[in-house]
Amino acid sequence: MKKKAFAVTLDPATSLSNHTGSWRTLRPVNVFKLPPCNNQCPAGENIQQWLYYAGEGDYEHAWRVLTEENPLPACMGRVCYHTCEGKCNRGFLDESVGINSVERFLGDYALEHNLGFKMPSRETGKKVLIIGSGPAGLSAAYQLRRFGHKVHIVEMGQEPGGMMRYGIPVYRLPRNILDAEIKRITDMGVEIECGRKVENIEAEKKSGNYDAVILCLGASISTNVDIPQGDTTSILNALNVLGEIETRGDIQIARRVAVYGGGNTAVDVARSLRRIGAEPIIVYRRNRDKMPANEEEMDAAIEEGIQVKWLSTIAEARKDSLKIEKMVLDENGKPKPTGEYEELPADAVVLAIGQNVDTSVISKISGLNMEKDSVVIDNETMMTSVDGIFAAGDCASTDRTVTRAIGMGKHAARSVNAYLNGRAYKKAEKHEIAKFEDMHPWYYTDAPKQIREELEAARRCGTFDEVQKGLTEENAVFEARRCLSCGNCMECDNCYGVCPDSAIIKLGAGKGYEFNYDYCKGCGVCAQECPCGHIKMVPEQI
Amino acid sequence: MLEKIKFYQTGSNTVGNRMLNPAMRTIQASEDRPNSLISGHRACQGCGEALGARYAIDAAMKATNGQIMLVNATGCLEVFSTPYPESAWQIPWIHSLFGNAASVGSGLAAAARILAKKHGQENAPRIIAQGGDGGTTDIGFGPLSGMFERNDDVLYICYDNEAYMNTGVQRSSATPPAARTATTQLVGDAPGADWGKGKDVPLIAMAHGIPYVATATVADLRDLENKVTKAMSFHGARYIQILVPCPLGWGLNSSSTVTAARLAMETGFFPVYEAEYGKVTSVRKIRQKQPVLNYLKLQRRYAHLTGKKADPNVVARLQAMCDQNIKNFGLLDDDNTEAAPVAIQAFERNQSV
Amino acid sequence: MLKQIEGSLGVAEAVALCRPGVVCAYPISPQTHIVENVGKFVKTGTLKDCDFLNVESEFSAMSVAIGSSAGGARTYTATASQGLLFMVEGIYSASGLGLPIVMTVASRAIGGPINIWNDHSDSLSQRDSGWLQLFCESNQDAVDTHIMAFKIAETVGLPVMVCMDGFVLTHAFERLDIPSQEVVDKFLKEYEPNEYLNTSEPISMGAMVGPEAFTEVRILQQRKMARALKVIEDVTKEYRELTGSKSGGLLDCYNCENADLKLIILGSSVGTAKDEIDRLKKEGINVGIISLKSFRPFPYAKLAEAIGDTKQVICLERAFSFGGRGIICPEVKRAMEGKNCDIKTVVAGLGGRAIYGTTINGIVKNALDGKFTEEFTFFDVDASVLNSYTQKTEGVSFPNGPICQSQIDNSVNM
Amino acid sequence: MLQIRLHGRGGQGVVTAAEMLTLAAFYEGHHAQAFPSFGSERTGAPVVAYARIDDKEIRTHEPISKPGVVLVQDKTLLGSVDVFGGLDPNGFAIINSKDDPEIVVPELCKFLPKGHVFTVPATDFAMQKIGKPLPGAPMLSALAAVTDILKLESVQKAFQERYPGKVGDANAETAALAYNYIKGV
Repeated sequence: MKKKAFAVTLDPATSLSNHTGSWRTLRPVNVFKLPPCNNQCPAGENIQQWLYYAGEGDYEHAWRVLTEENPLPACMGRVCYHTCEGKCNRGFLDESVGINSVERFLGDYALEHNLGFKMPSRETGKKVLIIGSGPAGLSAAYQLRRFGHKVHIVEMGQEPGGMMRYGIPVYRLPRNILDAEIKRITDMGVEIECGRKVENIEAEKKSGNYDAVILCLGASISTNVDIPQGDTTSILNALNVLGEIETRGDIQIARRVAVYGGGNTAVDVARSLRRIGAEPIIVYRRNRDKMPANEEEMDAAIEEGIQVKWLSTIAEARKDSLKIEKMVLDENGKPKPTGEYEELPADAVVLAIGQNVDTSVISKISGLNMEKDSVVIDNETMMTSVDGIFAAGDCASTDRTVTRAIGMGKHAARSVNAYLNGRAYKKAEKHEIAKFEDMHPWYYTDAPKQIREELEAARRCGTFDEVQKGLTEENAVFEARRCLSCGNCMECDNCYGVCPDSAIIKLGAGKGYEFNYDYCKGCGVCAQECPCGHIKMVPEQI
Repeated sequence: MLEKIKFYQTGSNTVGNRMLNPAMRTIQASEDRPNSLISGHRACQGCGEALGARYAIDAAMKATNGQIMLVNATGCLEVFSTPYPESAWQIPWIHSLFGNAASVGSGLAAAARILAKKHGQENAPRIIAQGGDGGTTDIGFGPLSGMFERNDDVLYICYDNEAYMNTGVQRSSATPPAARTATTQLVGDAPGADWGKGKDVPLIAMAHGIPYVATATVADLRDLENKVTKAMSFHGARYIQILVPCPLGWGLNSSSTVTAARLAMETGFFPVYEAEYGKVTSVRKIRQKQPVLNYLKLQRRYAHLTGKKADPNVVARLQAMCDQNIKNFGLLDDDNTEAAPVAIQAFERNQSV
Repeated sequence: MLKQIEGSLGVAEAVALCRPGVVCAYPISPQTHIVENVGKFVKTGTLKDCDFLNVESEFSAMSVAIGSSAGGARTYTATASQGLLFMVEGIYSASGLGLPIVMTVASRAIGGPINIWNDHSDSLSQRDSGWLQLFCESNQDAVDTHIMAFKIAETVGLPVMVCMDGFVLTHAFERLDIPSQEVVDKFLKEYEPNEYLNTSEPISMGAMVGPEAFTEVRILQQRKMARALKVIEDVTKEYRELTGSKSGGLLDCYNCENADLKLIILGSSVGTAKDEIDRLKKEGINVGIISLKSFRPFPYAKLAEAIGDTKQVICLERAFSFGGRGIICPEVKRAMEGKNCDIKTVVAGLGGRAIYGTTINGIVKNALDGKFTEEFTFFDVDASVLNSYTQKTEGVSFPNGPICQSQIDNSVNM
Repeated sequence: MLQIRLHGRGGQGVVTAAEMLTLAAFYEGHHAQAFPSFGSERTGAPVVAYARIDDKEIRTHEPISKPGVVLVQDKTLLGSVDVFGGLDPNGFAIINSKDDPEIVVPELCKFLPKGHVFTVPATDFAMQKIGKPLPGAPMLSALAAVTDILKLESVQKAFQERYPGKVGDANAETAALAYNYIKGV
């Protein structure tokens, strides 16, 4: 090129000297919101994160993120009641993401590939005693070990696992899975001493010169009610029944069994009895809506031919029948007796109306505050009224689920760690929750939820084989990719693409984006077109 | 294995999506996209035309690996991209007049072909002529038709924002009925633009029997890029009309540019399709059908149709117009790629009898 | 090489010798024969590496020319009359962009009323378009001027209009000396644009320029015109040396030594006038003719020099400015500013009315007899035609013979 | 300088004839100029074309008002158009007709010197050889015979160069017929 015409001809890209950012009255900023699933998870799992990696096929990375919060994914993938899915924003679109099934996939993947936990980088020399090897105890032990503390668990049962072993039937949680995940924890150097009941916790603490103690002894005693009975009728309690079936694989019991209660335990018992050839019938005071038992579990039970007597209490147990009083619900949904009675043929009754904490030992601890039958703890620090003694799990909670126990165990461990370092533990601040309204659902492709295969009802009744199968890799990845990534960037490049001023800089895979405020005019298209609601327009300070 | 699992969160509705392999992503998703129209231009906030132009030209640059020269009709795009002393273009570009982009394109194409021949180069640079709806459907229509008729090797892109925005939002032959412009004000007993006026240039282009004609919007980038890429695979005259919402002229929030374009598609207000040698070959189906009112609500140019004093009959007529488009082009059912569409104005005129 | 051919064919051959890359055309009389022939050369392969486009209007013809010239190809087109006016927007764009397009204007009157015959109202209407405007007095002149025009345009960086009288020249079948391809190639090298659109060095042509630089842009355009005066002379000199032709130049003087009267004429009437001047000479009347070749740029100094100390100058004008006067005359007055010289406009030959030797003779006699008392006079008027209307409608009648402005003014006052 | 005016009707090749005339003159080293009366004539309308022949450069471009020769290709024009207007009193006239001049243009015969008015059945000759009513070539050869300003061969060559092959040859033969017809008189 020789001489260019003046003014009429311009050099390329000279507009870059015109910084249009000065036009801006609103500026786009990235906001990081808390996905509703994460917020809901009692174990505080970073679900969105591990779904992100699972979706990319990096299963180990996903598993590592998952086990930051929960050391028992294979178990949780089976027994967790996954209330997270109830909160999933995808529910507004088609169906919630099958978080639980992907968690199980990752758990099983880790077992197949013998993924182990990393040993702590350093030993602190501190010692912690944990009473009970249920989910709370194992979770706490695991977390403490990661901090490098020495952990000793004392378990009164013959084998570790607590309710996961003695409360949850095999068809829901095969024991090889449980054992494998417990072994992974012991491989970290956690000691579990089984078959011993600690009678004097303070003495044990002193003698073993433990720096701290965590009470994780669960709620191991079935609640009793007093039913008028002829001495011939057999009345058993749920935990004994389940425990016996667990240890002996069978139990001597009559054919027609009434299971009294409406909780998950009642359902577990009924379904277990069905499998050893009995004909269980659930008797419950309220109706189905009011039933605390997990819905899916209940559906499964009914599929398996288990009958339910709604709005009924057992007034009296005779030799081969029960006297049932009909109930009605008042305006608050509380059951009221009607005075109407009927006969229900039954040879036995199993009480499944709740569990209690065994207070025989802890009540001896001087200055330990109790409320009803559970230990009072500081919600922030999980410490009991006694310095150095913490508590987690069913013994310190009214919301008695495995997942909750794992969450509590985690927090207790973190708090203990802080305590051992002479600090007070504070739970992390929660971000603003990602709401569906803040998102841009149009962009998400339709994708039906992947259903887990199940053993057909007919075959279930004869066996304790696991009812629910896992997802194939294909389905698991697909399911993971159904995550909407609520409130956080999923690198869809929308903002980068839709900016009319090319004022967004792409930093490369995994690195996200940056706003180029030199040129950003603040139009807000990026914010409006972000599927995740990850961008917010905030007023410029003028 | 992972490739086999087709579903990705946003699938192919977004610009990129980290889980798609790069080949499946749009050009706009790549860190080294051409940015033919670069930052620092003086378009309004949220300008749909600036967006559409970068989308389209970048796609053409990719398709020809950088062998593109541009002719620009007078209009917003020309004014905001090249005010002395700054040009926002990174590629060869020329502006001559309002009404002659197509002809200048023909001349440039001829020159490029001759020079390439002289210098023994195998492929000459490809030419794109572009303009707004005013420069295309009105004042530049003669030259456009001539370029079509001669089948000159030019891709003409019309950035359709449905009025003369550069001069202050006056009515063009692409302005839809009942819309407010400075020359079709919201006054009198029939506020806004008249019914049964205007022309359907994509269909007129098809009637020339040229190799390729398509419509697109800035709301479906992948569709737009595919069409530009396809257009560049043909030689001869080609035409693409891209709907580019104008926040100023339409009375949109600057953030709603893409949303408005999407609603124009999803309501059937702006049918998106492509045609080869005068025959419709494919139609972009509506993903989530929406009532036209949702589209009107976004735009103050239709304020008279969404307020309290709104005339439901007019909205109903616009809805009927959308439904007619859906019918003509088969925007919902799957069997209608053989559609032989009619200009919507015919329907309107018929209606207004 | 000598040929007995039509002027249009001569011009077409000259254009072809210049090896244009793109030629576009829209038909309008009397330009048609030129582009028809160029089109034929392209089809027969006589003219290689050239794209010939049949466009849908003159507006497009000019636009295609703009595109191809901006694309770096040597570009030619031709038009006339209404066609030229239909191009106007593009004509200004081309000069503004500095594109060295060469265009023949087969000069023809502008309607309405529609009139296909020759005068200069079309070319002169583009006086301010920023194009060079070169007038030809014969077909030989036209042939040579076209060849020179490409070199001038490309050297100056401005488009050139070659104006030749429609029909009178374009359709005249005459002896022409067409230079050989070798000679033209030697004279006119392959086109190397100063700037053009290409993908290796992207530029943006045709930016919007605001008040902050527009004046300066215009000054630079005016500067190009100033340079053009010199370039036209240099190129003419070079061409004449190479071919021995007498064509081109800013202006051409005939019989100007101590002439009592000088006629300034553009175009084909020059030849007719020369013959008449020779006859007058025999009568002892000494009249000089200045053939004005370059109307834009206007050679003020050269013209003053050519007029010298002659006391009387008549501009024979074949167009005028409605409500004003002549178009050439004011320019000549500027050139002669402060010099004691009587300069007047005589309008003749509008819309194809033939200019005969007798017309020239009459003008000269009237001038020398001091019959042109005003600056502005219509000479070859047919009073009977005029009166056939004005008498009926207004009872106004005009005397036979020339009609000057005051007669028109007074006829209205009555 | 010899100035010739040709009269005919659109479609009879009047303009071509004028051009061929100058082409022939060109071959003989003359300067020559031909041009039509400009306008948008249609087939059948009266057409006029002009030609000049000289031995020096022809600069003028005025229409010819005082011709030295008038060629009338179509005698039906005689009544309607003043074809001989301005004709030099010592000039020549050639009319396309098989009748004698005295019958076709008695007044002209009185006006011009004896032997300055000719008729030639040009169309008949054309029909014989070309098969079309194109009297151009015979009229030109007649002019050549009358004025001796051109050789027959030049006229023939002009047509043969312009229309190589049959058409040109046919015209050449027609030209010969007319030439000899005049010379034979």
